[in-house]
Amino acid sequence: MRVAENINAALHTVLAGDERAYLIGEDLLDPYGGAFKVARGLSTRFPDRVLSTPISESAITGIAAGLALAGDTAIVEYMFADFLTLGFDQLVNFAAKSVTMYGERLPMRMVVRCPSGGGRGYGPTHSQSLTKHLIGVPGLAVFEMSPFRDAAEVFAEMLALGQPCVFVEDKILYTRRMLPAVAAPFTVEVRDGVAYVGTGERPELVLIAPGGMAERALAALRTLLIEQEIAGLLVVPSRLYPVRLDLPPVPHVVVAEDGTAGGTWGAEVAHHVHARHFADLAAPVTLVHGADAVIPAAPHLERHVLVSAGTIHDALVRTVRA
Amino acid sequence: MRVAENINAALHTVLAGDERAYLIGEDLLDPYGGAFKVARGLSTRFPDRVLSTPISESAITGIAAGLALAGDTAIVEYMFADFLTLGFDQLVNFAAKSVTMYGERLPMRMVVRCPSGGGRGYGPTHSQSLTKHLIGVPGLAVFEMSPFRDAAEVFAEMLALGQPCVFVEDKILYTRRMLPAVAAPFTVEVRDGVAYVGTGERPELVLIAPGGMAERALAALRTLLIEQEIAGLLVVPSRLYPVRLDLPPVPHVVVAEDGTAGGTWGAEVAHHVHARHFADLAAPVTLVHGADAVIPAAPHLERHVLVSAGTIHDALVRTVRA
Amino acid sequence: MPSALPEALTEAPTETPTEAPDRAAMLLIRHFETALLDLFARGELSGTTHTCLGQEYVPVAVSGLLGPDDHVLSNHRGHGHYLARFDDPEGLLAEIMGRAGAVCHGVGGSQHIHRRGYLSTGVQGESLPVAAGLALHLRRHRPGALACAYIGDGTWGEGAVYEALNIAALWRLPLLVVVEHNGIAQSTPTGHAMAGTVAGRAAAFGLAHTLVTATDPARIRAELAPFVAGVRDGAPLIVEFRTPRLGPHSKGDDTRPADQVAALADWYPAVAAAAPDLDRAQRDRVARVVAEVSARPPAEWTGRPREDSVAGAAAHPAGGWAVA
Amino acid sequence: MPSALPEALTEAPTETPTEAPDRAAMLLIRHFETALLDLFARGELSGTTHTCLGQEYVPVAVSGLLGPDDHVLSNHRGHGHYLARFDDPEGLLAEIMGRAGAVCHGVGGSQHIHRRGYLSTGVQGESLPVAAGLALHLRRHRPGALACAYIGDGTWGEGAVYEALNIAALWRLPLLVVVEHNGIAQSTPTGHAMAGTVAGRAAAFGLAHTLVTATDPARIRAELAPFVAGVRDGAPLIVEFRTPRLGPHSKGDDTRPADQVAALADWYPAVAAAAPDLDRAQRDRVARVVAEVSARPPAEWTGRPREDSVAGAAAHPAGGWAVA
Ligand SMILES: Cc1ncc(C[n+]2csc(CCOP(=O)(O)OP(=O)(O)O)c2C)c(N)n1
Ligand SMILES: Cc1ncc(C[n+]2csc(CCOP(=O)(O)OP(=O)(O)O)c2C)c(N)n1
Ligand SMILES: [Mg+2]
Ligand SMILES: [Mg+2]
Repeated sequence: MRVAENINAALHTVLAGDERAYLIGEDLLDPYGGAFKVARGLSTRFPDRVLSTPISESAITGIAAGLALAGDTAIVEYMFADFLTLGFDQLVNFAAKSVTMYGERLPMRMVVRCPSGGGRGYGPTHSQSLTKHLIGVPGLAVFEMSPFRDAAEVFAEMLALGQPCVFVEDKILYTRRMLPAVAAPFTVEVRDGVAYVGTGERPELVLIAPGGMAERALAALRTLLIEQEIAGLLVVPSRLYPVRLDLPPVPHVVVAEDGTAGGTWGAEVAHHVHARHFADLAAPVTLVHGADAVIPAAPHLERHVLVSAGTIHDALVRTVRA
Repeated sequence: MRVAENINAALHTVLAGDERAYLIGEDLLDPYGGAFKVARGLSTRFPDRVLSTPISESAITGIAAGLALAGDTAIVEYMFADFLTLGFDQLVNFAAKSVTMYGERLPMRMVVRCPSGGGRGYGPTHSQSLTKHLIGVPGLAVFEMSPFRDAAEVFAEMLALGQPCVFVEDKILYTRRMLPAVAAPFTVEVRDGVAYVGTGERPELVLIAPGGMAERALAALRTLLIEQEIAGLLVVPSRLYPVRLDLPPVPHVVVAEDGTAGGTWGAEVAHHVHARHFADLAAPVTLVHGADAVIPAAPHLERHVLVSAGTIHDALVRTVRA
Repeated sequence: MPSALPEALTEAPTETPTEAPDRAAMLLIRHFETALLDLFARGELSGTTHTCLGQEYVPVAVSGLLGPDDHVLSNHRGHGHYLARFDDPEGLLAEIMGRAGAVCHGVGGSQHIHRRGYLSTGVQGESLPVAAGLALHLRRHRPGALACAYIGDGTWGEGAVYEALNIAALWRLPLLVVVEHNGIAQSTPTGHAMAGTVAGRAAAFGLAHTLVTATDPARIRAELAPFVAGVRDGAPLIVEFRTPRLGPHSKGDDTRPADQVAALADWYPAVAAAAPDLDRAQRDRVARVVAEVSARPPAEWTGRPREDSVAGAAAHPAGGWAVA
Repeated sequence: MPSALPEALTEAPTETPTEAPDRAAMLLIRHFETALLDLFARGELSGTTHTCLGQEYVPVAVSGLLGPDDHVLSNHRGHGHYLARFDDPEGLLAEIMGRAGAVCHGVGGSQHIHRRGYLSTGVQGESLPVAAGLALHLRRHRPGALACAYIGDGTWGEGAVYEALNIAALWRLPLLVVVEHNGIAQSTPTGHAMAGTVAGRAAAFGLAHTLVTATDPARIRAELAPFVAGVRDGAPLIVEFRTPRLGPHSKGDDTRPADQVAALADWYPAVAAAAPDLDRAQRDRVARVVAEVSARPPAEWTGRPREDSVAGAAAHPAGGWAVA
């Protein structure tokens, strides 16, 4: 099963299991089924609860908040994560705040799904990973789709939180397999929604990456093991924020993510790690991320600014050898 | 001279010295002169270049970008920083990107001014410090008004950058004196736009804070000196992002800011400090910020979530004694 | 720059309310708002507040058309909206003063109020999409109920308003938009901020629109009743009131010439003259509420962030938070 | 959920362009777009692209009304806008293919193009406020010049459109909005996304509006000339073209029934029949451009981020960046 199908199945599960659940977004109706086809079949099966809307990201987000405040379950599909900027006010200043700004907790079941990331040659306004802008909003949690964890489980977790959540879905990941077979000596263990991919050996370093980066991160760890004989542990949380990580004591921690330089998710993770593991660390947490630049449309230029397995590998080597 | 008057004077200077310069925002016309009166006198003196607009933060920001792309100088006044969320798309996905996304650098003279921060009992949607959301946007720089630096100088610096800048103005600071007299043994030195407030002694710690936090930060340092006999150095940059700081080697660094927990400016500063000064540090950089909560309207509740001099002082003590 | 001139109020309120409960409600709101400005003047209130002096009859008229399942969305100028829906000056004043018994424990304050079937927020334009979402919910779960959103003339500057109206029209949502067109937004005359008309905007989306210049709530309700029945059937409606803002935008920030403000029609003198006992009773009631609420202890925020806050921050007794 | 039915194109293009340069431009655009879809099919193009098959005459007509000081704002479906303004298929194709000589060095790609007097971006609705800013600039520094923004019918979902129109009307900006109403937005028929009409939206702001159903650029220009003169005088105008989208939204994503698409009027067969030499010449020209540009080396991004990048990140030869 591909990741897009897994998310699609999760949406089927949510809408089938909760007759107050809605999916709201642009171009959702069958046979189109959303720009990335993740909504396929839903409008046919739940015609009254799959709402294909005008191109109105702000209104869509506000409508979802209204539904959620009334006790419904509202899932919003943004066509591209880049357009979160258009619904930012509704998300940050209304939906997230509503949970607490009226003095008593108003539970809201609301998830904003957003196809993120580059690598498809879509250019500067259709390729971004904007997770950084969503970190640190009171009342807002951020999750990311991971190939190691059934989306249905993540949806259940998000909806149980009773507060708005953003669910980041990497566009390249859509086409990848769920629960990918991991070649020896690496094995995957999932604990509390966090995937740990390691060799069983005591790791010399920990590499933390969200689901969309996991494949590149694991490739980098594998090369590190083969070429440098250094064992690393890959940690893939599905909840990106609030950050809560359970790490073994290691001298080196690296965080790899898409998204441009500055104010990154990695800086937040680093803060968390430094606060808890400073004594174990031989060096500050290394951050790997995209360039401080727009994401160009031409594939050869796009490659220049995005994070590859090679970028991560070299950062790992530099970190360990420093 | 009060800070609000200093910013007002700076705007007079910009508009008088550059006949292509505009100020755009809501309720700017005299005698009102903007919600915080920072635009006073400008519409009378430059009636064609002070544009009082409908309540349309998104359009205003886009109009400014259009002017800037055409070679004009566009300064936008947001009535409250909280409303940056409404212009976020125009700022992040258009204005900032335009500088580079067309392949060649298009210089833009554009500044977005935003009255920030709590302490006035305005409640959850009129009290925020949203700096964190503006960090790490390629092509966007962030500055903050400081009582130690003439706003005219900062405007000149921002406009010379040729890229969109956000200028954060603390609402409480508006009422404070410019170039405040600092009681002995502290003295102020300004180098490269960064104010250093110290005692001349070799500091045991560095406290980094933006302009709006400077008064509380200095009060905390003074108490630390008097009660604990620990000398600290306060560093107040006026450019918040990109971060570039020139710090003495010290074992302890603390960053204090307004804004809620998570994904803070301080985490970005910490990253910068850890990367450069890890060997000197006895502990990771301590972050002081507002609570992970909305900002309540009632003053006694608001105080519970905002940073006070006492909060900073205790964090300093804890950091040094840990 | 703007070429249009400030739009004057074309019709001034002249009628006196015919029904006693309307008079009572209008007087209650009037004295409540006046009391707030007094409290501010005496330094007993902080923050900001927006009174609806002159406009009291609007929510009094509208509330009479609403049922218990209907949902009201209010804005920054919302005290009248609240008091016309809930006879609860104590809860509202406690909220504004941050005292025990506050509707939202003092967290929301004047501009952010929530109560079953009622919600306000201080960011212009945010409420219409939310109202559309609530209307969608109500249509399914409470057929016949509607969402009623109050907005000002200035709020038509915000794009979210149009996004929501378009969707409300397409989806035939039971949405009632009440426009309190008081000719001004903060300091900006409507003519400087609105091209065209509210009626034209309704027409743009194929929405029904009706203009109300009457000021007697009973008469207004009679006029509006058939339209509102249409809303309950899925025909969104924009009701535009022409109404005077007699007071400042917030406090002490009225830059209109005094004679311009003085020329605005005020329903109050006539009602006070016609019903002096009721006027005194409501004034006294408000005075009692002010005295009683002022004596209460500060509001307690039971939901306030705790030490084990998700972001890992540690609460600090001096206020604020720190993380090592 | 939406109650309205898909809106059919009410008038089909039937006329043949009377002027040779118009025919030449339309054919150039047609063959350019067709070549792009071919390149995609052959796997020689990546990313996304939106062709304007069927709509070519719109920018050809409009560009003839524009002068060198005028500023064009284009959108995601912008190849025709560009080619009608600049006779530069090489520069545009190089941009789309990321080859040397690309107008924007391959950074912007199909949707983000800038050239003196021309700018496009891929986020719906973003361009109208920017156009208003440019119009404001032009009014002062190039009196008589205008800003011309192309938007689709679906883009009327975005609030920013209304914010900008309101301001353009208030400030009397020389803004020409060209609406390419092709009855669909990606997969969504206009009737599912737009309540009311474009004309109604213009009226809402007191803006002039004119509907164009003609398809001969010369005739369209003659119709529009007096209106456009008004724009130059400060009367913003909305010109609404009813025009067919013959191709997919992007590539291979057309879910309309084949017979519905086949029923759309296409100007091309008649023109190709009437001017076979010109048709062949333009087809050949595009083929040469494709061959020539395909043979070019990759575009160089001279402005690309360097090692001393402000954020302190270090470039990495394998791509991406890392900071220790
Ligand atoms: C998005 C946003 N921008 C600006 C403000 C500041 N503000 C508060 S009320 C107001 C004027 C509103 O005018 P109108 O809608 O006519 O309502 P009125 O105050 O006249 O009742 C403004 C600009 C705001 N609250 N929200
Ligand atoms: C803000 C935003 N939301 C969604 C999209 C994705 N998108 C690209 S084109 C398009 C449809 C546009 O329809 P229309 O305005 O009618 O133009 P057309 O494609 O028909 O020319 C959509 C939804 C976008 N580019 N920007
Ligand atoms: Mg008003
Ligand atoms: Mg269209």
